[in-house]
Amino acid sequence: MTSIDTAPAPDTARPLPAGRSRLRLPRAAGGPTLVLASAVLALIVLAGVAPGLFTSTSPIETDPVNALVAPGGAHWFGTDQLGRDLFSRVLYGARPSLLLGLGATLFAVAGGALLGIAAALGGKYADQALMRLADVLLSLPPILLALLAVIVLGTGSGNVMAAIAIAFVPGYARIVRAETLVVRRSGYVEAAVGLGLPRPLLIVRHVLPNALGPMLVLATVGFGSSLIAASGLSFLGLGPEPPSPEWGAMLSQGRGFLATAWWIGVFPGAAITLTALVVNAVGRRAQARFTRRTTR
Amino acid sequence: MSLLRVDGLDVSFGAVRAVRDVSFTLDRGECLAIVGESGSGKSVTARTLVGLAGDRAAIAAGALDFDGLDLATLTETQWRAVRGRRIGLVLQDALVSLDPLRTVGAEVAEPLRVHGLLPRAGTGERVLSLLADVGIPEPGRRAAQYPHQLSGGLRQRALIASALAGGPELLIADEPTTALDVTVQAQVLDLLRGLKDQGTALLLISHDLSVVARLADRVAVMYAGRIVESGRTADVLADPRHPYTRALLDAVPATHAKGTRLAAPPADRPAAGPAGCAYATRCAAADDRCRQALPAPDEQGALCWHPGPGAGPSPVAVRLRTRAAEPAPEEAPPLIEADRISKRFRAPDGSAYDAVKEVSLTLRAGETLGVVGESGSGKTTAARIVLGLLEPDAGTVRFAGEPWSGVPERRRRAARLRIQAVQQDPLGSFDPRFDVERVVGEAVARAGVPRGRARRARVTELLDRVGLPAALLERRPTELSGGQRQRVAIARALAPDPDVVVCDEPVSALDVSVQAQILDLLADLQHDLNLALLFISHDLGVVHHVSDRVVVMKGGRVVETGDVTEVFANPAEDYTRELLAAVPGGNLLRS
Amino acid sequence: MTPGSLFRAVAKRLAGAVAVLLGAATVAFTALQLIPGDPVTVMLGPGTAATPEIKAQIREQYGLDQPVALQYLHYLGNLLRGDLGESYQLQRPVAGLIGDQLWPTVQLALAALALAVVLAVTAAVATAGRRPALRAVASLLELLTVSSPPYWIGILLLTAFSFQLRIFPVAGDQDLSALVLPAVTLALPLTGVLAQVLREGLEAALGQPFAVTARSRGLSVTAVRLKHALRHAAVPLVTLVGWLTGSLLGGAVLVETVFARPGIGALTLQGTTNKDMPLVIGVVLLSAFVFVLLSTLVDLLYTVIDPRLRTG
Amino acid sequence: MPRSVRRPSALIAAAAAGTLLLAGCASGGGSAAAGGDAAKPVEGGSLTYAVDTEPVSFDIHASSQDITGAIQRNVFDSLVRQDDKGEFHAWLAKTWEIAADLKSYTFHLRDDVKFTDGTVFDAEAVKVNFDRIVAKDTKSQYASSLIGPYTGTDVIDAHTVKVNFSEPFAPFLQAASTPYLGFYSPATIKENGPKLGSGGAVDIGTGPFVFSGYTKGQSAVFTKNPAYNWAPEGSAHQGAPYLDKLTVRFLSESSVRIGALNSGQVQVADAVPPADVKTLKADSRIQLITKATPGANYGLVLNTTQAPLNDPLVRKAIQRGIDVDTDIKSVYFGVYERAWSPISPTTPYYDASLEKSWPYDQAQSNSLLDQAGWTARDADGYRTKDGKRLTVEWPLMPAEYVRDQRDTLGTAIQADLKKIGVEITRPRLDIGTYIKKVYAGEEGIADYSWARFEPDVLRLYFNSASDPRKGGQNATFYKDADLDTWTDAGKATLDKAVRQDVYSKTQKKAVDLALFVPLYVRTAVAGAGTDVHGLRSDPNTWLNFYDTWLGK
Repeated sequence: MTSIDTAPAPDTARPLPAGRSRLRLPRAAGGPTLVLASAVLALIVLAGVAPGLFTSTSPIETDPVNALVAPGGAHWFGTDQLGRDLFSRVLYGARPSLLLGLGATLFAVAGGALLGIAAALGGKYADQALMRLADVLLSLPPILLALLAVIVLGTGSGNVMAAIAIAFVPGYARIVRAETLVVRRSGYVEAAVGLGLPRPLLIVRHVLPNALGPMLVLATVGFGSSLIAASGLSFLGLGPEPPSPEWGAMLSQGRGFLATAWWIGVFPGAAITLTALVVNAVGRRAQARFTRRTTR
Repeated sequence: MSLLRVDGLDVSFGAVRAVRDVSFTLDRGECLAIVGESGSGKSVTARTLVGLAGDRAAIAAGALDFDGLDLATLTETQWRAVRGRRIGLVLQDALVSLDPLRTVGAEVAEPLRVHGLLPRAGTGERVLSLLADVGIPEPGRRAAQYPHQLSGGLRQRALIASALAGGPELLIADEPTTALDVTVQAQVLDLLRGLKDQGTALLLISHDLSVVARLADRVAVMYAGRIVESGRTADVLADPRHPYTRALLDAVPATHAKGTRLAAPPADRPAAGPAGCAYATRCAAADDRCRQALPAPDEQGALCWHPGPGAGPSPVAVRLRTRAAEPAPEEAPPLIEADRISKRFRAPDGSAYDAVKEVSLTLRAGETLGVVGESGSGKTTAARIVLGLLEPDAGTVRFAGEPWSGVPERRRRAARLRIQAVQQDPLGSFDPRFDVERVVGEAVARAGVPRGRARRARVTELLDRVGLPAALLERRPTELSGGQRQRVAIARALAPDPDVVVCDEPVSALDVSVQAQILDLLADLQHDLNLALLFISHDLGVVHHVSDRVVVMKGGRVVETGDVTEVFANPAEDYTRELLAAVPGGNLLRS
Repeated sequence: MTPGSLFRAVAKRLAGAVAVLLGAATVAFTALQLIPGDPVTVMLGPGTAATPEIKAQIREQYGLDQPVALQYLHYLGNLLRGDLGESYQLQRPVAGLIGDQLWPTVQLALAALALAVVLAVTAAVATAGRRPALRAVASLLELLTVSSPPYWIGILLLTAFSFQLRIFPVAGDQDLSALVLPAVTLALPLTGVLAQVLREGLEAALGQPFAVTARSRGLSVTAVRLKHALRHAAVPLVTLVGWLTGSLLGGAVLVETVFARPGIGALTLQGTTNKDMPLVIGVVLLSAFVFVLLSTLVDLLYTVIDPRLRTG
Repeated sequence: MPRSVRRPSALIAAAAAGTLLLAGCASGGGSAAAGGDAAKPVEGGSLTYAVDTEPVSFDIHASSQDITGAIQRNVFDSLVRQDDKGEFHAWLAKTWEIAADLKSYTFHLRDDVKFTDGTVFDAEAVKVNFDRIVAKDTKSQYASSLIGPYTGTDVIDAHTVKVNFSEPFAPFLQAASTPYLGFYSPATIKENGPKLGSGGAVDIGTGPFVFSGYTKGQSAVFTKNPAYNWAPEGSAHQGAPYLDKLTVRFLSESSVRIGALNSGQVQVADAVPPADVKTLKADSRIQLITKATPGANYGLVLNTTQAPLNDPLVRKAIQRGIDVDTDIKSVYFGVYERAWSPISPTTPYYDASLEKSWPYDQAQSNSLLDQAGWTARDADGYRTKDGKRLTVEWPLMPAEYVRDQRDTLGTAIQADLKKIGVEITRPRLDIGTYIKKVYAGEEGIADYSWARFEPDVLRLYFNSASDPRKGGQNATFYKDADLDTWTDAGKATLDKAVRQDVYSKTQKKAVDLALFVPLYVRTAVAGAGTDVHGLRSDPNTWLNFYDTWLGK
């Protein structure tokens, strides 16, 4: 009902504005939107796992006679200049695209978690060193970092994954560090100390799960960003190699056909947007829930 | 004719009927207090009277008459002319009720600007005089400051000044003193009394009957949306008719003799039907008639079939299981010996201050040592040092004869189970991912109970011990009420069979009636388990009630210490006297 | 705040800034050392017309024949003297190149930022705490802008407004009309994020007791939003704007490519694809500098907005 | 090689001689002049020309980029002009004499030519410029190779120079006709030498346009040189150019470039992608100017030193197993012709008899592979021999070096070869590794083209002395006495009949041994509004704006 009747706050509690590293993404609408988003996401994932369920057409077989067919009954999304069925390519593109986003996010999350926890729990010097490094990396726009990484590593899928991960690691590291520090000072960790819990157990049981939680939720949103970043690299000609029907690469190829065969670029682009959209929608919802569950 | 006449007010939010059939009147120069626990509908009533119950609120009333104005029919634009100009509103905790990003002066001037009461040039002067009127020294300096730069008392005065700026005939004060230390609380109440004497009508909302009793001409007790009893303050205090009113009065520790029970044991009776008495679940005297219908109010407005003192046993009469038979605490060996401990912190601006300065205290087995002081007096820091969570800069702590401070955590770990803690914010002390079973289970496991059935049995036993049903095992702490959470925290603290429990403001966040139950529980447990309690509170009444000995702290130092009855009866220090004088209903402390 | 503590604070900031800049230069230097292959060959690309003699000469001129550690020290030494070196590819001083390309990007970034903030504030003030349906629509639009690859938005905008409707010129920075589409492209994803955060902040502020207090003084809902809540919501907004402004340089890489605009983004891409070490390090230093500048500015703004953060 | 980059070793002694004698040589690629030139040219107006690449350096003496020459042609004149047929005409030199030993060239310069800074173009200017090209500081990546064994320039008199070489140097006239051997005002060389690469007003030449402004990343602006009165022989008009202003816009995104052309925001757009040709052709407001690029065609260079491509049967099978016609048509929409010979039809001594001589024949490919012993098939349908899969590695360059959608074409070829059971793997390598591995002969297939108005590219491609490990381009790594003899002979003689004979034999043998699989003839396509008149492309396929005017 009202929040006025609740406990008096002690005088000393000064409300601080959200710090840089404690940025919370806003909540998205729930309800039917969430159901719809989850359903679409499930379909996309299914396409990634088993594209054969949705189409029997090969995504790589060329059919030059039927090149550049406009979307229609025979080819729902049309065909590209080699006569490959775009519907099938977009479907088969789900796997490499999702894996790329997932891989990048996992790398980033793992790296960020490792660095963040090391900084928060590794003592003053480790903290200083790691956080200065994170500062340095944060001072560079993610795309610049990814560009640097790609020119060093090369452009294979794995490398693009790593490059995007590198770009996102410092951000995650900061979040994890901040969360870890908050958790470490929390009442329940204090309570566990009071129970004489050995430090390793304390970290594994209370600090890690609670510090990583918010980041994992953020990571769902980060997945969408990874997907978009990967397609950005493809656009700059630094994406994964072409034979695999990865959406970013397809979109990048299709942009040369805007005037003549719009569908080549539009459908992969729409696939990226749709995936990022539903992932973001679900992710933000999850975050809202998470926040609500862990706070009053 | 009354200034304000409310007749048959109903406010609902969807299916929830927050306020039901509430009627009262208020005259100029009169103070009416509406008293009730959280969720009783008192704040909604207050908000409705300024048209701020919210968009989702459905309001119906026989009459909602303010000086001939029908408040129920006002449009938003008409409301704006009334708010701040004719009816002022003061909320609790000025730190968040004043816009923290604007200067005090700007906040106080806002009603003047909004209603165009003064030319721009005159505003500043008026603000200063308003601040002076509410007793803020150096109004010129304070007007230029931000709310966080003012002390709690000054802040609350400034908030009142801003509500008064438009010269309202009616001032609604919703928990105006809840966040304040006792001494400041008294000052603010005095200020409000002054306003009343000048002819302002005052509607006071509070959860604490003893606080408003000082000021209100009449009180109305609300429970579950209804006014269950109302009348002249003196009458109600002297002769509470409704069981809930009595429970409220009984729950105030300051009104009790030491060693008596504060609350009736939770009755836990069947809930009433929609037309019946909502209090029936908690009422010892409830019968079937109570669950089916409400009686007409008696002459004191009490909505009860069993009004009057005769209904049910008054908890006051029940003495706690006697303590006199126990060995005198002095003879027990000291468990905790803190010797001249000090701790210095750095403030955000870089300056250092002493949170705790040369504090010494001793706690013996089975005794309760109360630590009392206002906010910032160093109570919590001292507690954390005693708990071994903070290293003192100077001084030593020994636990059961062994060094406790200045040793590596490894050496403390084994003994940690013997000294447990209950915090003010139980929710914050639970891992948010854990349910009740895991919260308590973790502590049970530390005590060496193996996984599986044995552990579950022990957890259930502990929950039972603190009066919680096993049904709550799988609940998350966020799904529990404040009192239930504190019981879970206590259960966890008891799990390893500790010798000492450090309770840091264990009841400050709770409604009085719940507070009473928890205090009773702690007293029972101490008796049954021979616990030593270090009991920290800002509430002198509470400390007096539970403690054997007391330590009074101020500014990080101990000002006075001794037997609780003696200290409260014959305070040696001015500060202690000052504290005692400010306690609502505090005269009983010296009895 | 005493002069002493002020001095300490400033010194600490400066030291931090220098550390970040130095770190950024080191990261870029290291990265470029890690590129496989002979740096000169890599720099010139395949099918180069450079004879081995010319390659040797280039190597000597840029000191690439020296040990890496020496190159690094030499490079740092030059940096300390304010010398960013000369671009391998363009054979012009990097400082001059960046200086020339700075204005179009700054112009683009500021336009995008202003647009995003205005749009976001309008959207958030209009929708915060309103009917769920309205919020859902706004929320969906915001999500959509955040979820679309920015260059994709750019190409679609170009196709619609430049090629088809011919309202705006295709590319370049010759006049303000050419700034519209790139600025919109860069601003849209920003707007989405900002609007969401801002609305969240507004709603949080509107739920605070002071908002009730303000209304109890007779303020209208809109007045409370604008005079009280907006300022509270501005704190996370400033954080975000500060952070996003830094990342605008990244966005500029894509937008400047799509719209064939000159600027730092285009320069960055050129530098990285050509492995033009001095140029890349120059850009890296620039963005690190912008980052340091912005975080200082943001911290300063915090204290302007929120008096609670002013120490002393 | 890829990209618009030229390579010094591509220059050969006989080039100029060959083209000199090449009067009636077939000129397969069509050269179209835009607009009906019958109308009376209109003076004035401003034209915007969109190109896909921005020069890294504008210094004609230093740059190796195609685009630098194409743009700076407007600012810098040459001693002589070469026409589509390879003939040389007077320009800044009225006449010239070639020493019998080909070791020196004497030019008689016009005496009315002035640089746009007002200084006179004379013999001294020629000497200063040529000396600059070979100077160490210039770091010339292309011009220095064009000028070859240059030893110095003698100023005979104010308007007569003698350019000397340490050895017979036949191709000098051809080199002298390029903008890379153009002339800066000696004054600007002295004052602004190191800054010439940055473009703008310091780039002072004698040409029809003055380089008046450059905004990096966006555009270069050229304005009319009103004093211009020394257009080369064969120009459509004399005197100053018609256009007042020529703006070159750098629009690397092809969709943006074409969009700008379509919406009239630029009047001329270069590098029209094949995908857009059909639409533009159908547009009555747009005209297209296409011209096949001379030199070596784009194709697959098969490394004969590595298994399985060391087996001629396998090479042959691959050559016949690619459906070149269909692949080229679908990737390039019929805009690029498929290639039959290693060199393009616009190149002198192109052997037309190769056309249709090695058609797509899947059945033959299969039988060739059977013969070679690759008879078994594995689970994925690829052929195997002794348990080893028939697989060839064809590395992919980083995307920024890939042009003409060659990666897409590669995909189509991959699909074709899968049908005959050959697996093509295409790892994407970083450029350092790519250069290292391909040039060391560690990869199976390499792919490139080599633009050059000269059949000597055949020596570059197939002579064993042109070893990539030693700076050559023969990535087949094949040693064949005939090929070496023929290509060396073609370089050493001026005899038309001999050259016809050896180059024809070389083309046939290269195809016959399946050293090279020709794929397509690169074709330059530019689009222009129909209001643009008098626009021509020169033998390099560069657009010439001197005669261009804007009508209705």
